[in-house]
Amino acid sequence: MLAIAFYVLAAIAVISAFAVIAARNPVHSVLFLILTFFTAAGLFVLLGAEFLAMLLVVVYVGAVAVLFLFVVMMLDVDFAEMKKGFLQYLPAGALVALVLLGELGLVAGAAMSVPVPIPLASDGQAAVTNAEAIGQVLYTEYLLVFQLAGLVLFVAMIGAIVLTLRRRPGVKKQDIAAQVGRKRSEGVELKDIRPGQGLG
Amino acid sequence: MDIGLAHYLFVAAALFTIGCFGIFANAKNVIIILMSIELILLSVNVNLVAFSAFLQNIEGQIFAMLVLTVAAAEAAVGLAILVTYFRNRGNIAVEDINQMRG
Amino acid sequence: MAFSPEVLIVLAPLLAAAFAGLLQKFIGDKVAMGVTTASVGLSLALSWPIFIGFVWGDETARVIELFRFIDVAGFSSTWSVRIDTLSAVMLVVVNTVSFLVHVYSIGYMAEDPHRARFFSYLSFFTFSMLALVTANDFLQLFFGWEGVGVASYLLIGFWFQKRSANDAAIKAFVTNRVGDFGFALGIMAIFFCYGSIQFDAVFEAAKASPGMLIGIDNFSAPAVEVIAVLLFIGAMGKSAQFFLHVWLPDAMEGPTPVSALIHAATMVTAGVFMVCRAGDLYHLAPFASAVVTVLGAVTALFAATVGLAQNDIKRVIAYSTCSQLGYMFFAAGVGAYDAAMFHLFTHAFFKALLFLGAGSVIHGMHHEQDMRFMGGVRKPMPITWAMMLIGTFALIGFGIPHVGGFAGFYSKDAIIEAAYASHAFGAQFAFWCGVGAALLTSFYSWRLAFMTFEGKFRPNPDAHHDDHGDADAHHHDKPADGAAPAHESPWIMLAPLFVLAAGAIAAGFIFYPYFLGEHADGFWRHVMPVEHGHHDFPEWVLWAPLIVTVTGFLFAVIFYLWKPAAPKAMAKGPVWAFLYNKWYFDEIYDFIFVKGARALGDLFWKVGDRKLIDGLGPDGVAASSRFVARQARKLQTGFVYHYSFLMLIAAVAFGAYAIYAGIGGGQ
Amino acid sequence: MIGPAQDLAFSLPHFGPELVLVGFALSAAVIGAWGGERSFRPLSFLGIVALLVAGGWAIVARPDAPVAIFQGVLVVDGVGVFAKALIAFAAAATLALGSDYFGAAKDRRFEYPVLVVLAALGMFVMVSSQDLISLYVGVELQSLCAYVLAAWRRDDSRSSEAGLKYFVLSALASGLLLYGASFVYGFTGSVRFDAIAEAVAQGQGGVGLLFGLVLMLCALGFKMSAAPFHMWTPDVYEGAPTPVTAFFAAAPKVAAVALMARILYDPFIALESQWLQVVVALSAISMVWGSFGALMQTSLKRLMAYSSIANMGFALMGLVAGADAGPGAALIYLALYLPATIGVFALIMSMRRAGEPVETIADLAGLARKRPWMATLYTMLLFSLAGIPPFAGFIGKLVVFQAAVAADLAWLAVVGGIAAVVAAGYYLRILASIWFSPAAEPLSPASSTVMTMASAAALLSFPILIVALGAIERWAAWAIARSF
Amino acid sequence: MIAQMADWPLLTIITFLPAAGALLILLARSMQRGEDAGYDRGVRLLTLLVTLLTFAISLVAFAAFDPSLPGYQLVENVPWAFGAGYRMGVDSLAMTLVMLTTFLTPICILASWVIEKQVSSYMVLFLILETLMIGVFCAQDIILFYVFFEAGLIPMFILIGVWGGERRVYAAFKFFLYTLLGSILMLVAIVAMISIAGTSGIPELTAFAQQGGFSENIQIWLWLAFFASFAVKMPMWPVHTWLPDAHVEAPTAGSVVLAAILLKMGGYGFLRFSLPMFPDASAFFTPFVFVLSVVAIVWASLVAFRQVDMKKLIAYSSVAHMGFVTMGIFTGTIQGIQGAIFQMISHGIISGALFLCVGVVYDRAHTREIAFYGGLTHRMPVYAAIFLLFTMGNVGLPGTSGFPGEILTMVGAFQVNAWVAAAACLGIIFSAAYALTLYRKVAFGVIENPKLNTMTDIDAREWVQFVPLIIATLIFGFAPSLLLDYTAVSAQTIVEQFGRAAP
Repeated sequence: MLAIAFYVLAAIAVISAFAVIAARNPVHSVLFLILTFFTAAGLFVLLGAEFLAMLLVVVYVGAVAVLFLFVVMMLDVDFAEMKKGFLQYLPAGALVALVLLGELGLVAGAAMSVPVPIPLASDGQAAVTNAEAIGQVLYTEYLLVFQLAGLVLFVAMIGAIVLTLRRRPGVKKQDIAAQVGRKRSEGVELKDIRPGQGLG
Repeated sequence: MDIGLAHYLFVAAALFTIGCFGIFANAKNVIIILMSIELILLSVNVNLVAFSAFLQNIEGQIFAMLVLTVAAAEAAVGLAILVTYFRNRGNIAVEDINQMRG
Repeated sequence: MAFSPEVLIVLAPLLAAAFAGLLQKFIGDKVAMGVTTASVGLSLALSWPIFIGFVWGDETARVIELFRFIDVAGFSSTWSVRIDTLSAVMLVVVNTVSFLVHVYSIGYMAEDPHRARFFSYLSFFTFSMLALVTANDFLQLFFGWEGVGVASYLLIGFWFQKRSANDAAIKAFVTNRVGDFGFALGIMAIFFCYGSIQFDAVFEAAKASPGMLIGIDNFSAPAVEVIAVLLFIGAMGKSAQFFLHVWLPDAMEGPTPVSALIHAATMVTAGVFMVCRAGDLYHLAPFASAVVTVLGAVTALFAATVGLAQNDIKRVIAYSTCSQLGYMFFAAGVGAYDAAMFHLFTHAFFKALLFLGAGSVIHGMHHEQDMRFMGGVRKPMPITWAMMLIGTFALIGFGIPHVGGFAGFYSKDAIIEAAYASHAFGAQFAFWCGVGAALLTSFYSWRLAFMTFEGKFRPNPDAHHDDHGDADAHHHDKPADGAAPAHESPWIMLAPLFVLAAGAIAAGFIFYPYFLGEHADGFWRHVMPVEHGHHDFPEWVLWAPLIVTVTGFLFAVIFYLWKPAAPKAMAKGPVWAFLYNKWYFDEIYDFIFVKGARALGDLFWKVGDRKLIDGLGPDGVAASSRFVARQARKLQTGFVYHYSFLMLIAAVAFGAYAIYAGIGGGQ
Repeated sequence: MIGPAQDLAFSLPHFGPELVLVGFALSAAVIGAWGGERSFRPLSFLGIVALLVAGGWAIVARPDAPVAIFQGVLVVDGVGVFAKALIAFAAAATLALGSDYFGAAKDRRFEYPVLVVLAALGMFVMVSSQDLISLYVGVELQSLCAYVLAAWRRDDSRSSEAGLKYFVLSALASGLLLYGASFVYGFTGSVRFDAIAEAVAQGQGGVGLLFGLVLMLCALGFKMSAAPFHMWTPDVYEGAPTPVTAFFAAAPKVAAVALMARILYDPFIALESQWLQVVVALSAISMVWGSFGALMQTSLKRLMAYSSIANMGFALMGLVAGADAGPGAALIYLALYLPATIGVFALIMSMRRAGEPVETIADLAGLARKRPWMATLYTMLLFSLAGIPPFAGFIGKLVVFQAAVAADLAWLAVVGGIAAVVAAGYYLRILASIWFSPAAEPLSPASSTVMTMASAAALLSFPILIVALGAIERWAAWAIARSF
Repeated sequence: MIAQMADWPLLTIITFLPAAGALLILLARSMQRGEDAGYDRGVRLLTLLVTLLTFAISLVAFAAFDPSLPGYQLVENVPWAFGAGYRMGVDSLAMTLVMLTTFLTPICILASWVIEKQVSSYMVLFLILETLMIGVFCAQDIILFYVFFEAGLIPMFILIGVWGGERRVYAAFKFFLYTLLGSILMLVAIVAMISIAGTSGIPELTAFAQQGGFSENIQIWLWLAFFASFAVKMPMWPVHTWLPDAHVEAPTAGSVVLAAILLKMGGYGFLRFSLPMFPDASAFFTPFVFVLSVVAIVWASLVAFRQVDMKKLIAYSSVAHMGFVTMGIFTGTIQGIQGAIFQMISHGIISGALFLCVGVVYDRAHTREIAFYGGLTHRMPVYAAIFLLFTMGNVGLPGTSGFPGEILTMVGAFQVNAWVAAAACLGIIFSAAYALTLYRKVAFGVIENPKLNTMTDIDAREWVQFVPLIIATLIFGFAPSLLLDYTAVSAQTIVEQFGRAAP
């Protein structure tokens, strides 16, 4: 049962991951990416990491993927065709990818010999839940790292703002403080008009 | 056949390879590259969680959590840069990102 | 530093040369001439007593050491003045001729704007020559050797605006350097074999181990033979022996007094002097002596043949010098070092006389040197004619056996007899060459005399005025009787001729007993390895020189007085051309050495340095670096996917290494 | 194990330098949000102060033996202190340059000092991390700041392109790092260096561990722009604003090298014979590629990018010499390299003609006649970079050569030597333009900040102060002795 | 006074006095605003004074030095960093070369009087160059030696590149990169030596090597690395091609320094390092060096024969003369080594003087093309006489300093291999040919080029720069023992060091 679940999830994850990079429409890519995340979350559940699975769905699907979708829509990119030079370059790329896969597979295969018992967390009767276990370590041993992660997000915030926020000179905006703080001297000008000369 | 650690690692390896392939064999636009990066980070997470589970060691999951966090931050910054770039150049085709070379 | 009159002999000309040379702007020509002439006069005055002391008195050989020249672990040379019979002979020869030439030049160079420089050079030459002859080791000898070479270079090229003079000067110097190549190697070999370069030490060592071998790689040869041959190569260069004679005729581009001093009386005899000085070595080296003999003999004959065909008055005398030097060498080669030295001694007088006489003619003829455009000079220049006649008699060695004759007679006949008497290899060949050369000598000497002085004046059809001939100063209307439009030289030029003529007449019979005759042993004081035994020769040997001399004279009379058309006809023949062109030595050398060196230089430069070394070396490396750099730049395409692709390839490669090392391959 | 509270109380004092930086960053963000552009210069200045204080604090409070803090996530030790001081110095210089540059360009966004300081903080964490997680977070903290800084001139397409390229490739490198780290974790069972070291020493892990390590090395190679992971460098250097480029050329390299030294010589010392080959390869390829790549460049910034690649090759050469000498050699090399490269970038930054920044070699033509002092500075700094005595760069070369020879890798030193000759070729091209070419249109005068900094850098690379090198050497020796 | 001064750190003073002068000029320049001819004159005078003062102090050192003692004297030793020490000291070989440097530099400054462009930069660079050159000969620490050795490239590079001729940039690059390539290999070898011997002091290294510290195999590698550096510096065939270019393009004083002193660093290096420290390897490579030396002599002489550029001709003749030096050094005989040292000094004087001679006419006519000249004797008799003297020195005429070196090296070579000596001896023929041809083309003949009619004879400044060289040439020509005795002990030491390890 677990095996079937694993194979199904794994297959979907890999196929949809491939679809992410193969799809011609970026919107489709984002959707496939969401699918990949979902299946990966499923794999996490199989591994007993429920908290991370949930986090993955919430953070990725809820935030990151939507952000992607938003940007895709906003940038309104056209569907570029594959260029010629690309196709002749593809076999070499595929070859390298295959070699990489082979190497990674080889190393993964080495994990079979890892002398560690392989109990699945969902099978065992853990004293604490997954989220608790994480919390216990995260807020003690990794308190500093946790705080640093906050700083990372802080940087991301600053970065996003500083790169994209700008005041365009042509756009008129309401500035309530300025309206309220307006003084008489700024609004009224007294001119001494001489007879017969007008305001020019 | 039991599902062992290696199975998960194989999945991660596949995801990682696809992610890498997506980066260098992508002719379309940069957003796909950003998504490929997310795939790579996902593969790492699969690895970490798998190891964590099989090692009965929670550190891996903490690591994965932080990777998730950072990945989100990266996505934000990456997209921000992408937006800036788009504003300057009007498109995000990968072939056009070679103003500087040599 | 011990100072003594002997030192002054050597140094006085140097000081005068430096004085005249450095201060010529300030002191003027007259002072310069006076100082230099006086300095050589001083040397002369100091050297004659020494010579006389050796001849009649009880002078002893001695060495005055001044200060160290070079001293490196046995390779040591000290500036010194070595006085013995050999150097005493040379001292008087050098100083006498030099002094006379100085005096003569005052007249001869009277119109030259660079007289001070000329006299400075002359004195410098004298100094170098004196340093050479008074050397006590091979290095000082070499110093003088090179010093006279450079003085000769300067004097040949004295008229520096003449291209031909410059070329001749360089030719002389470079040819001499070829000889020096051998000489220098000889010095090295001497030091290598005997551990010293002091004359006495070397001779002692050579005598102590006559069978020493010198081995180079797999080849070994008797050391003393190698050394002697190498030294002789040096002598060949300096004394213009066959193969290295080519510079001497060209050296006549120099002012005539120079020819008299350097290229007749003194410098060219340095080779002979050196062979005699190293007589102890040659004595031990039969093979090298044979080389000397044969080459000397060949030179004697060869130069005489070429002398037959020359038209330039100085060149004829130059070839005769060459020929006479050949005599001296084969004399030395057969072991008659005393005869060689005696001929050197007498030759100095009559050859200087001839040259100065020729100079007088040239001076009188407004720098015309070509005998074809002379004739009838006897009448305007009777004194010169007389002097030249004396010189000619001395040169052809005129004299009657058992009675006496001119100076050349004593010395030349002694050489021919010595060759005949010797049993050394090549001696008989040398004897016949000597006799043959005597015939030719007589012929060309008289040819010279007749073409110049007798007959009618033959003006130069395309008369050009030499740069130094001042066309306006002397206007002679052409005399009607066929005499040349010449004028007798001033007394200051003639006076030296008288002195030399006296020497040419009397030097032979005065000094014969001391150089070669009964007083020889006492005179030489064993400075050279000669035995002064008395030989009995067949009468024909004694008479042969006289016979051939007279024969030559008769031929000259026939060809140049009675039938002047005959030589002109002969001049068209190939034999004549061969002789006139000096056996085509210059052409061959020019082709092989000059052009060869140029071609080789171009090859090394343009192909070797530029194409190969620079092309493969710095330039090539730079170019290929730039090429690689450009290729590297092309890799940097700017495309993200290329960059990431490369990163992954590298990661995959390192990963592969990791797997290889991880499974134990790296251990 | 002590409790979290005691641990916190124990750790915080040792965390002082970092706290200073964090404090500055947070408060600066608030102040900046309030003050806007006006606060740019004051905040820059404060940032410099904060960095110098942090660096000084690190030095003053240096412990005699390594001190593990925050439950052993970080460590305070010699290498860390040394690297932190260099990083703080470089970052402060960057801030000074940036204040000048952006101030003149009317691009006064207060976030600049904040991001630079946060990047420095990330590097501080990198160089003192004792744990794969803190390592990763530190790397990412500085990387994120770097992406933003590279793309700083948001109206300039080159700057955006630089940011984009840097982001994509760096993210890929991060992926490699993480993937490698996950293997290391998986095959040793821990993310802690001490535990990893134990496992490695017991021979656990096998292929997977080594593979993971190599992937991590690749990623660190990318961070320090070692060939063949250097491809981003020239483009990013060219596109990024010059003060940022100066920053990239200096601080992250120190952090990456120090981190690599820490990883190699602390947890993975037992695998030395295996990873040595990788480091040697990185070193050799970097030296050669960097040298040849720069040869035909016309842009000074691209040229300096390649130069930094080659210089990283030399620094890596220092790493091969074993725990006693290796990290010290690399750190000394960097300490000597840093002032020169910052000085050169300061000078490049000042190159303006009629207000517009210029950056090709040809723009320097005739500088010697127009601005002899500037030409002299260029000369000294470039010769220092080229490693020609008597300038400090030579001592760096000497030290890393010594390291290579000590490791029986004389051939690597020879390769380095030949690369140095090629490198000298392109430095000479710059100098030829400065000295030999007829004067081009004169450049605008440099600001006093630039001249002061360049002069200081030149003095630091100058022989008289090499006497002070004794101090650097002793300090590096101290750093090594009190680490690992 | 002198006795007191002997206690001072004389070598440091001599070495760094010029640099201090340079600093002074730099300071003055920073005060200076705008162009001012008086300022340039002041800079020239100051430079001249500094170099003269340096020479004077080096005379004191010369007097304080006792050549009859082996080993190093005037030693200074201050610890430094990275295992190196600031150590100075000289033996008679080094002292001689220091004297040559301090003697020639004021002359170079005089010859640089004509420099109009960027005077203060020029003088600063020249002074720095002097510091570095002296330092090379004084350094007793191998790293310090290397620092001085290689740093000399910097001022020379700029001197050639800024004040040189038309192809100056090419020449400057070639000079710099070529010599750098050689010396960087030496640096690796130096590092290796230090790591093996555990010391960087030259005397200690020598002693270590003399006790067989370096195995023969290692010696071979070290020797090759050092050879790479010194051979380029000398320069030996076939790595000589940078020299003609550098010489031709350098300003007059640059050529003088290059020929007279920088080339000597190669020979000094062979004598100081290769022979004493790697005796086995030196013995092993002797035939190789001989072949290169002989080829250099013959090749360079023949190439010189064909040159159309005066400086290039002299440059090639330098290559040939350096061939004698390398040949002499590797004979390992006392005559050879003494001859090599002598030849180095003499070549410094004579080739320097020849470049000055070229400079004299170049300053007037602005061309070095031989064909441009001809008949200069008419206009410049004094110049012609001086030029002749040095030409003869170049030819190796006895009585000039050019002779003893050549003959001694050949005497030394003859004892090892007569064929080598014979082949080298060919050089004395060729040198006569090319040198005299040059002289004829330049000085003799009639003036055909009307531009030459305005040439003036040498002026007082040029007189002053030639007179010391003339005197030196003649003194060393007639009494070479003065110098040979001075260097005898050093040479003997080197011979013993070379011989002790050689089988």
